[in-house]
Amino acid sequence: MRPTLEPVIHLRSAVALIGRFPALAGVDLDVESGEVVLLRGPNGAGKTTLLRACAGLVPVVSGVARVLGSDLVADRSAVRRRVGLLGHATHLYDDLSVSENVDFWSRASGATSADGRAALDRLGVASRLHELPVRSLSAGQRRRVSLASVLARRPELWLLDEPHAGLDAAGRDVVDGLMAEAASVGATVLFASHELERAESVAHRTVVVAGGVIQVDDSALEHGIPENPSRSDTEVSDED
Amino acid sequence: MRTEGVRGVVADAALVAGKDLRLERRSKVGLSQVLPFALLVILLFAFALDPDRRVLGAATPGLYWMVVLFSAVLAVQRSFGVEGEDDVLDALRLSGLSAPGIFLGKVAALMVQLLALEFVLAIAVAVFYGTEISGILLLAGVTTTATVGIAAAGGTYGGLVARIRGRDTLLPLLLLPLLAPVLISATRGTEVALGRDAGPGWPWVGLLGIFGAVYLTLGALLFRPLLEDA
Amino acid sequence: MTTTTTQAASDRRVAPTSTSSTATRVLGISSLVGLALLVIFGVFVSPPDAELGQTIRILYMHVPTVSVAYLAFLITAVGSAMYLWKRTEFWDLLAASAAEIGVVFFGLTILNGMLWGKITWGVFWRWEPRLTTTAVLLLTYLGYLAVRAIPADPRTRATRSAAIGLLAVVNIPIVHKAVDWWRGLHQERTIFGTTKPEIQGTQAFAAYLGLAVFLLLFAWLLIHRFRVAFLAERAAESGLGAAIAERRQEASESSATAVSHSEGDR
Amino acid sequence: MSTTGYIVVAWVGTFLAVGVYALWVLQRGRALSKQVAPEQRRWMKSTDTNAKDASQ
Repeated sequence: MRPTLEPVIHLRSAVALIGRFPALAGVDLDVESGEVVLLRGPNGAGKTTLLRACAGLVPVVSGVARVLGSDLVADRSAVRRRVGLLGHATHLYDDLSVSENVDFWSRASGATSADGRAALDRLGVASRLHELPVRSLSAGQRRRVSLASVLARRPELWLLDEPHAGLDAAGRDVVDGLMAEAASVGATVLFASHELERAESVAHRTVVVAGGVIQVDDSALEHGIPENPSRSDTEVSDED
Repeated sequence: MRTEGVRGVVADAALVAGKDLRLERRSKVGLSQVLPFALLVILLFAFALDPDRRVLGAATPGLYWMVVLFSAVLAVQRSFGVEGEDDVLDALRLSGLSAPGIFLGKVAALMVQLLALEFVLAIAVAVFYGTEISGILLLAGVTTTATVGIAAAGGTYGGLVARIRGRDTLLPLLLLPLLAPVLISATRGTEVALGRDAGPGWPWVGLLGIFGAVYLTLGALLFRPLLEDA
Repeated sequence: MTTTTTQAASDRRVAPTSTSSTATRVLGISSLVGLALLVIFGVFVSPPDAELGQTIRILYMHVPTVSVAYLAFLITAVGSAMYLWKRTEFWDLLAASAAEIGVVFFGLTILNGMLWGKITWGVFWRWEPRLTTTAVLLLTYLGYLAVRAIPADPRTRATRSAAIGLLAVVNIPIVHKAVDWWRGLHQERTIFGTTKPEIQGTQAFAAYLGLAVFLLLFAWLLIHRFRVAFLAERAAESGLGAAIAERRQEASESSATAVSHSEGDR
Repeated sequence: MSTTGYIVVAWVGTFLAVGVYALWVLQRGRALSKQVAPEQRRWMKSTDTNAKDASQ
């Protein structure tokens, strides 16, 4: 069913520096294909850096770091096309219109303008907004447009940094739906969030990050989240 | 899914150039800020140098190209300032666009804007400084090759300083000394074209061409590490 | 000056407390001896030149400084290219060390050129090809040092510097050609034009001695400057181990808050 | 200022500048040596550190 049994994300004592500060101070993490994993932890714990490192944007200076089968320490740009990152910033050109932005980012990643348009509709961005310059949009709308650009590239690995932030209730439902849908088609989701009750309902597994290391990985211990049919909550089982 | 190799780079460049030019059409920074700035400096030179006597006329080619260089610095700052905001640089690194493609796209967009500015400026200089334009072919040769060099060197340094906080003041310090030979060659070439200097004009175009070719190639090669780590 | 014990270089040597070593001491002493010889020959022993008169003595300063500067920038270019290829710290530090020394010697080249100009033309500055070229190139490399001074992590700073190192060196022949055509057409006595091949005897000795001594001096400076750059990296980096430990410590402190599911960690 | 005057300025200026620069380099070296752990002070001994940097 899945080509390789190798986990989508495989980190062993990974260290990543922001300038000279060890934002990641030895991270051990495995994420299987099709999993939706929640990253929890205080501000400055290293969640954002962990997501950016998995996207190959931050060099991992020591330890093992393999994402989607390619070694990040050796060449961290190979993985980028197969990854979708939503950061705090929305990566949009203020003076261009919504459709022009999504169209540019879709075609830049090899998708078509139609994919972009479909992604915008999926994110519930009203078509009357499509021709407005992005700078006239509200923060929530901007995040939806940014998410649409990520959706349009159909990434194999979704890396979302607080996807719910700034969205209204409807928007958050759309995001939850997106994550579940991505997992169902075999993509993998790693997202950081502080909306705990909502996030834990979607996530198959929760990982607590603190001080640049993984402090609690509940796949290793019992956790009260509802039994997820496709995934047993025992030790990190290697049979699937 | 994505075309690789040279066709991929050209396709990427076209996409990026299209985006940049659409950005310019939308924001009109070039039209509403850079061009008026250029015309303003042309006037200031006239105030500084007494317009009646020969001095202004003799210095026209040099003044013209000085204004082009300053305007180019503003155009490069605008072109890469746009990429610096909202972490767009990260999205560029994550996109499938090849670094040389992005570079050549930025340079192409810069060239289009610079050529337009140079054309309007030439008319302004003809009107304000009363210079009669002659040697059109040589003039076109000088202007085109000079613009290639300015845009290529500008694009390279634009990418280099994109993430640096003090980039607006750093860019002129890095770019203008590098463009010294362009200023010399373009000015001398223009003087020959306007019939003010008997010497040969085309060797200057040759030197400008070499400068342009060197910095287009070097910029394309350097843009990947610059986008990655600069 | 240094407390390094000078017995055979066994590995139990006391850790050096400065950037000097036996090698640099040999180089340093021979440079000093050479410089002394240069003063004797260049200023006193060698006769004034038939055509240039006394100004040939400035030439003994000008030629070595400009040669060292260009050699330094060549090393910077090679270091930059190698860094972009190999991505190892060695090449980056070598390029940066050579660039700083190059700028110092370029400055001296301009000083000597201006003094020579004052004697020959009566003015400190003339748009003479060599002087003009040197000034333009000096500005380009000041840009290199300016970017190098911007605080950034080593990899970013090295990549930016490497790019400028290459962009600047490629410009050297172009600037030379442009300035030559621009100012070199009407033949005026340029400082380079005066290195007449037929100087011989003590003059030739002084000229070549000057070059050799300055190259020795350059090697000595480069080794020391490289070690300074290397030490600076180690000093900045020495905190990494401690920083990681401290970072992990931060984790255990906050473990209490994580387990208690406190909502207040926004 | 006579010709010899300028020549003296050239020589003294060049030697002085190189001397001051050399002393500045040595001084920086001595100051930095104090901040770095003894075993890390020399390039030869720490070739492994630059192997670590050999990543892409």
